[in-house]
Amino acid sequence: MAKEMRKPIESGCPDGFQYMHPSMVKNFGSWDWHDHPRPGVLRHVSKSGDEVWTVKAATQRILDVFTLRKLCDIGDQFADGFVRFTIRSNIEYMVSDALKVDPLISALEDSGFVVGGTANSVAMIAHTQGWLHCDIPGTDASGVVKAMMDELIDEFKNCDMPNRVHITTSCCQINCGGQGDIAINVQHTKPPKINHDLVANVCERPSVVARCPVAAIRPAQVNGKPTLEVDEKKCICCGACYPPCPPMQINDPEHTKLAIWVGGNHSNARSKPSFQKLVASGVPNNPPRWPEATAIVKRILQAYKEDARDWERINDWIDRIGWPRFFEATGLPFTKFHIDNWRGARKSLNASTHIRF
Amino acid sequence: MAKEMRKPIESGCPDGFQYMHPSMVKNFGSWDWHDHPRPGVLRHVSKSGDEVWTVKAATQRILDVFTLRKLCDIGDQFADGFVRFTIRSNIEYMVSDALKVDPLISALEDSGFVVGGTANSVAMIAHTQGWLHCDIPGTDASGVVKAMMDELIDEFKNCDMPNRVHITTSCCQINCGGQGDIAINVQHTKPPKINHDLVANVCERPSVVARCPVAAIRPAQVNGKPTLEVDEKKCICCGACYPPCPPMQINDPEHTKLAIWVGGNHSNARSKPSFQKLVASGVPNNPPRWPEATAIVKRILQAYKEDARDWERINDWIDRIGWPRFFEATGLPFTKFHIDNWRGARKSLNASTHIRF
Amino acid sequence: MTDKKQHETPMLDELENGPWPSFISGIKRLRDEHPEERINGVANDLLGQLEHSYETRKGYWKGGTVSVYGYGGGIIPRFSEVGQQFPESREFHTLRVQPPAGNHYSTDILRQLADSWEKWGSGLVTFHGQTGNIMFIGSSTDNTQHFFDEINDYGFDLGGAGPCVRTAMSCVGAARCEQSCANEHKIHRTLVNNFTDDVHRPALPYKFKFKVSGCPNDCMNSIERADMAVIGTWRDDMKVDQEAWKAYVSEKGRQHTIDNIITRCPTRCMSLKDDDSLEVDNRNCVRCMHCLNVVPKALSPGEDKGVTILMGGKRTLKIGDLMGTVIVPFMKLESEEDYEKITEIAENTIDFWAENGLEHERCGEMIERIGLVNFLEGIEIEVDPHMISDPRQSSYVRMDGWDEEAVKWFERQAESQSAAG
Amino acid sequence: MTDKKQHETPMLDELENGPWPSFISGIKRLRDEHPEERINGVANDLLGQLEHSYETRKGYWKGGTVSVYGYGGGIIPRFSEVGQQFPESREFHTLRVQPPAGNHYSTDILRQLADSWEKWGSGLVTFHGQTGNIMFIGSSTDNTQHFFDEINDYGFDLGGAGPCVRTAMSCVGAARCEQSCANEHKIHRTLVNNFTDDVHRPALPYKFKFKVSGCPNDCMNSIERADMAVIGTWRDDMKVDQEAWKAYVSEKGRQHTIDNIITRCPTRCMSLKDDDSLEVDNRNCVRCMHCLNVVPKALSPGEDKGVTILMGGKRTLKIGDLMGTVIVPFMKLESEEDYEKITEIAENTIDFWAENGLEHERCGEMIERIGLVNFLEGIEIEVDPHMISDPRQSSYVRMDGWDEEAVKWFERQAESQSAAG
Ligand code: SRM
Ligand code: SRM
Ligand code: SRM
Ligand code: SRM
Ligand code: SF4
Ligand code: SF4
Ligand code: SF4
Ligand code: SF4
Ligand code: SF4
Ligand code: SF4
Ligand code: SF4
Ligand code: SF4
Repeated sequence: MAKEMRKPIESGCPDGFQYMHPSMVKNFGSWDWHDHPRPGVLRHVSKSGDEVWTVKAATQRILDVFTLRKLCDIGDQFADGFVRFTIRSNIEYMVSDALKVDPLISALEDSGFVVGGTANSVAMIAHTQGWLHCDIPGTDASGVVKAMMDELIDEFKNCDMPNRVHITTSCCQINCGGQGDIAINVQHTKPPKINHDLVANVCERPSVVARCPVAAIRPAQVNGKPTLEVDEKKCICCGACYPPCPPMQINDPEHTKLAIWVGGNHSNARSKPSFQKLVASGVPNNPPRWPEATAIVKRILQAYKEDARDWERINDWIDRIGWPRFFEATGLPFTKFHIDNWRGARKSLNASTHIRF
Repeated sequence: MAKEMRKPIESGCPDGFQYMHPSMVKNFGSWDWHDHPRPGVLRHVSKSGDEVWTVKAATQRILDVFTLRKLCDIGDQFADGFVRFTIRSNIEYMVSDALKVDPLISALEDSGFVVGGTANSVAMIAHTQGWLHCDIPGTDASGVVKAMMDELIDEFKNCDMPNRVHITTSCCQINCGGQGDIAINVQHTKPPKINHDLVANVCERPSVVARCPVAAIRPAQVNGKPTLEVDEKKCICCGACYPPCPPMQINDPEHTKLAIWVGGNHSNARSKPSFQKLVASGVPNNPPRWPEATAIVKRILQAYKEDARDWERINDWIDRIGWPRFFEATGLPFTKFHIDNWRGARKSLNASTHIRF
Repeated sequence: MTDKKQHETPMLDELENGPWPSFISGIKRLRDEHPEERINGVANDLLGQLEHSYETRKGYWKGGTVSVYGYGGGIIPRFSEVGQQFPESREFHTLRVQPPAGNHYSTDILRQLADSWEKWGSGLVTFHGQTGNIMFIGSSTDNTQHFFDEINDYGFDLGGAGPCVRTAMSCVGAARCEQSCANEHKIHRTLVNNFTDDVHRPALPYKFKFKVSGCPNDCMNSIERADMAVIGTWRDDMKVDQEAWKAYVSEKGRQHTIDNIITRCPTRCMSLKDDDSLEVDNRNCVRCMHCLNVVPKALSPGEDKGVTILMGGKRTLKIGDLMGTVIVPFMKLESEEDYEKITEIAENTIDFWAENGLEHERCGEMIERIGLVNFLEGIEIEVDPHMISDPRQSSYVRMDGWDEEAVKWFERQAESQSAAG
Repeated sequence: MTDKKQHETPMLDELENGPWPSFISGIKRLRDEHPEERINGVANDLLGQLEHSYETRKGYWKGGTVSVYGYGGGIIPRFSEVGQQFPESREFHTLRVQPPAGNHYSTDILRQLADSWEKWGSGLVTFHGQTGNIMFIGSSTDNTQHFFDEINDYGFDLGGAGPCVRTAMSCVGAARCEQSCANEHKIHRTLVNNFTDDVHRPALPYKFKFKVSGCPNDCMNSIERADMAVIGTWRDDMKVDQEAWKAYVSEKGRQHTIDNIITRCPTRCMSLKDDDSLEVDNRNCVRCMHCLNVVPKALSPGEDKGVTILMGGKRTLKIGDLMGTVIVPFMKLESEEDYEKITEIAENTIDFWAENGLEHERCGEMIERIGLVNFLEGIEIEVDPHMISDPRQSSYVRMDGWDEEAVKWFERQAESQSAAG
């Protein structure tokens, strides 16, 4: 470019201490214990005797500047002008004075925010971009989450679950949303439809071929033009070819479905971290409110709430009661698709007589 | 053949009831409980009130007819003329009269048999054919077992272990001896040496090629004759090519070694059945008494005995204390070879912070 | 003893030291003390060859083809590669003979077998090999037929060798064990004797083994060593004799009871109550046997007994060890129809595998290759959540038949409910 | 609000119902209430396109190339495929901006960011995306540079997008959590800021993520979602305040304590003594955090703190989900040398992977392909039994270097002993 450009300052990740609540700076590394005075509120006590009361509130994640400023106003009024955001995009206000907690909560609730999401509640659902921004989404994660949280708001506001429940959603099979106690994920059910006219211009064919996890794509010629073709018998409909090659359209208004997975757990608490497992598929991708997905999530939550013991995460609970009982308790069908056939699948088979009747 | 031959009677597996001790016939299916009056002896009590005392004795497994008749004599004298053999080739005498137990034991011991092997003892080592009979052995399992049991006889005669210990040996990597709490197995360390002159006559080449687990064998020509060759970089020295093609000599006086594995457990007790894991390799295959192998087995037994809790099998014990401690307690070296790289190896890695320091 | 020259056996002699019974001493007895010269000679040359193996650390036997009239398998032929040096044991075949189910013997029948074997063989015998056969070790080619004819006449038959159904195994079980939930004896004989043709005439992709254990302790190692494992279990509540239980607690102490039993339960489904009584959450008991093993006087299997069937176990060769996995979570084995049903399951399995297994491929390796679901379809058994430890973990699967499969499940549920109701 | 025609949004309107905060209402506020016409227009067309997606169940964005001067990444470019219908949001790029470690903000800085964003962007922002960036969603190509220049001047920098080192994440940790065993803040910034060049100029095989959790609760999901996970832990005995513990027991009861804590310990290494005190077999504690989580007043991490490093976590794409696995069981992070050491480990890892990773291959996928041992050799870390759950289960391996490897182990043991002594 002709005009002289500004060189970036490669400062990287900013120091957080400059924006940290003074009591947290002061007691950095000296916290002693915490408890849960009420849902949405944590009390941390430092070895110095200092206390910090944290109030956690959920927002719509995708904030407009009005909402952001509203959150700032509340922070200025009650919380010394400092906030932080959690990994689940909740906002946290820290106050040193217990008396400020209730007014702060009222202010938040009056402004439409939802206080909760601590301890053994259903946490805010982690989610991704969807139709609002991504180039490959099969659904709109923000919409699914909004519709679902409308129905799970009580579970967010209260701490009635045996242990915390971490729900995640993702808007394509890439799964930027990660995995969780319950995950609502896109599952394509038909191979991509190829727009052969575009492939040659848009896609680097060898790297698309290389991207397929099951080697189902091969170079081909259609109408004399180089393109790609898919062995539909092999294709597992994962959608991995679509980002590097948009003419391999995988999203389909009807055949792109949702699937529900349970038992993912990243913490090392009790057992080692575990992967989530498929429990329901073929769930309609039904905007604007996706009622079928929500209904299944609610059935799972209810069975868990009724049957699990304190501190059992969903995976711990199922470990104890076994999968046959899980399907019984939730009324979900067990099909041949539940039997894994991906790498290492044998380890998922029951090589024992350990059976609950 | 010219002479008329006798047609076999295809009777298959004989009915065992005809040879069964009368008290076992009478109480078939009605046993109530058992206990362990002393090492080598079991008492089973029937719902009818009947009792059967079982005395278990070890032999050399490969019996000469003299020994077999001696065992029969003892059976006639003390045990109503009935015996049975266990899966570990021990002989069992059943008596209904408690008073016969001690004299029976004396008679057995006086004849050189060893009474024991019940409950939480080190059981008789399961073993295989070796140089005495098999066509592919790398060692002599019977010899290894004799030498080792000479040193473990007290552990067999007493019940001092936290739980039973099942040891197995095998004389080639095919492992007819199965797996166990401790397994002493052949481990080849060099690829087969091929006698190219013989291959064409002796081996069906395509089926030898197909037998190799890592596709390291390919057809070749040497001196104009069809033969086979091995990609030594790929070869995992398993010996699988040797039975169908003896000119692919895998056994080597120096490079055929022993390896020691632990933690195999077939029972469903407590945890699901588990596979054994490698702990020591490169152990000299050192006839006639294989002292190096015995020394390692004894170290393992001692660590187990000292540290395990009642009812913990070796796998349960290691599950509790962790592998780092196992290597510490036994003084065995941990090497890169302990890290699996066969199918599904990833599941053997520690994907957690669960670490004992 | 003949005056033929005895081979020096300095290394083997070392195996006569020590307190454990010595197989070398046994072979020497045959060499030195047996009245029959043939046997002395065989034993002498056998020791000679074995000593040679010990010195050179190599084996010297090779295979070949030997069988009895009408059969294709059941014998492991052995010809010496150093037969010139050790001529009298140059042919040294092993006959694999099926033992009575449960390995019960009268001393009479043992003597009868010894007599026959002495007549035709080396005088060396093993009760039993790892697959469960009586192994009569060391016969010349000619004598195998004679020996077989003789013992076959009084009720013994060969087992398997080669690509065929093999000799089966069953535990002592109901004959002497309170844990037994099945008639191991009958299961064993029903299954293997349904396949005598497949035992004797090897024509399958590879070997196929049945093993039967009366309870989940699995004393027959069946899950790891059998292509088809049949294991006794129960479906209702375990039986608790509270008095016997309390007696145990008061004898051993509460702490001991908690540490050895309560906390060892894999599903943590036992509670020791304050009055020392035991409460079991039977729906979550996985029949692991631990508590029953520790306190057999107080705890026993329930009344509603049956078996679990697992398939595909085997050791290392080709793809690494495989445990068998659950194919039939529970079936009753009481009526003759029940036994017909289990036979049919075995037949369907062997048929499907015979058609679809590759050469030298075990049933478990085939399942691994084609996937459990295809195998189940092949043997006409429906999927069931008891077959898995965990459902699918990978989203890499095409699931457009989901709805149809879901319907099948609901229909089966409705059927079994209406059957139960 | 301008008088330009508003798109009908009947489906999106449904997402304004219900008590949960609605992102649709937020976008509508920008359309209807924002003083700036540009923003009204963008919001209107964005809603229009989104409604179109809801109706047709398809997305309408495509990628492209947009970056700021001097950088190659950090922006997710979006061009509309239906830009003719919705022209004002046809360019709708997201800037990924690195937040302060720990996600701490003063309201001042948030307002400052809002002001800048309002000037150049759509007014929509997310704290934060799943990788941890502040996502400024919706900028035209021209405005990205302006916005970046402005916020870069007051201390904010872009994060990663493309095949590069990505924005890192660390938990609140030492700032407010008693479980913290590390200075997450410092680890986070030390690591990621060592690689600013690799963040801004994508030239690696694929993405590389750091995540830092202060303790094994792993609130940052680092084991599954980071190529390099750094997790605080401790090596000595946990701290037990017996008085606080007994207070808990007497408040909650012994049965409750046993059921919720004692029997939940994965290695069963806790005993509740008869006097209600607690005994911990610390050598067998695996630092699972469970008991510390339940009774934070009584139980705390020990004094000898440090971190465990795991590598290779990621989600599904290509070979299925991978958890990271232990590469460094324990290291201290106190002195500057310690921090240099961890930086070096990260550098070695990224260098080795940059050289040996295939295109689009994550570090964990490479480890899976080449085997852990080769990876360890590549980054010059010795094998250690803490890295595995279980040793080798398959005998299919060539082990002729055994003795040499054994010697290495004994030498290392001797070294560490003499170092300790
Ligand atoms: C604020 C936050 C970290 C941050 O820097 O953002 C955080 C903070 C705390 N976590 Fe966490 N966790 C946070 C996300 C997580 C996550 C990740 C996630 O949500 O995606 C995990 C792992 C997810 C998983 O396991 O799959 C996580 C696993 C835990 C656990 C382990 C729970 C278990 O039993 O498995 C604890 C321990 C506990 O519950 O006592 C825990 C405990 C805590 C404590 C109680 C720690 C403390 O002593 O202060 C903190 C308060 C939690 C609360 O709100 O009740 N935190 N915690 C995150 C809040 C997210 C939110 O707004 O909902
Ligand atoms: C924005 C975000 C979702 C969100 O709404 O929060 C996101 C969005 C995208 N991710 Fe992601 N990923 C986001 C966090 C993640 C995470 C979670 C994490 O980092 O902890 C993962 C799983 C963890 C992991 O790294 O495996 C994730 C795994 C992927 C993958 C699969 C990578 C893999 O190796 O399996 C892709 C595909 C690719 O890179 O080729 C991907 C690709 C994408 C792309 C760039 C799609 C594309 O190729 O065009 C998406 C851009 C969306 C957009 O229009 O802005 N994204 N992505 C997250 C980043 C926000 C941020 O920077 O803070
Ligand atoms: C006789 C025999 C069955 C047979 O028909 O041959 C048998 C018989 C009994 N077994 Fe067994 N087991 C026999 C081999 C096995 C095997 C297989 C093996 O040895 O290769 C196993 C599985 C091996 C494994 O786990 O790897 C086996 C796993 C058990 C267990 C589970 C132990 C555990 O805690 O893991 C029990 C339960 C117990 O110990 O109370 C058991 C218990 C018993 C009891 C106590 C059952 C009873 O109530 O009568 C029997 C007496 C055992 C004793 O001698 O102390 N038996 N038992 C086998 C004796 C072999 C020997 O001579 O040493
Ligand atoms: C004799 C015996 C060992 C012993 O001394 O007890 C034995 C001996 C032989 N086994 Fe075995 N196996 C014996 C039980 C086993 C077992 C244990 C079992 O059955 O429970 C196994 C592991 C379980 C399994 O089936 O996987 C076993 C797995 C093998 C294998 C590997 C099969 C596989 O699929 O992995 C071979 C190799 C082959 O068949 O190609 C094999 C092959 C052989 C051959 C036939 C070697 C050969 O190809 O020439 C051996 C003949 C030795 C001989 O000269 O008599 N033998 N073999 C056992 C049979 C005695 C009997 O009939 O009672
Ligand atoms: S999950 Fe898929 S569609 Fe959703 S943001 Fe990630 S890459 Fe885009
Ligand atoms: S959808 Fe997945 S499996 Fe199918 S062709 Fe594309 S990359 Fe391959
Ligand atoms: S383990 Fe090998 S050498 Fe030993 S009997 Fe079996 S096949 Fe023969
Ligand atoms: S020894 Fe095993 S790996 Fe090596 S060539 Fe033979 S069959 Fe293949
Ligand atoms: S398997 Fe069960 S029934 Fe059979 S002997 Fe063993 S403990 Fe008894
Ligand atoms: S049998 Fe096993 S699972 Fe069942 S109660 Fe006893 S210990 Fe628990
Ligand atoms: S990871 Fe540990 S230190 Fe960090 S916030 Fe969570 S509980 Fe606290
Ligand atoms: S931290 Fe976990 S492993 Fe350690 S004592 Fe507590 S519960 Fe047991």
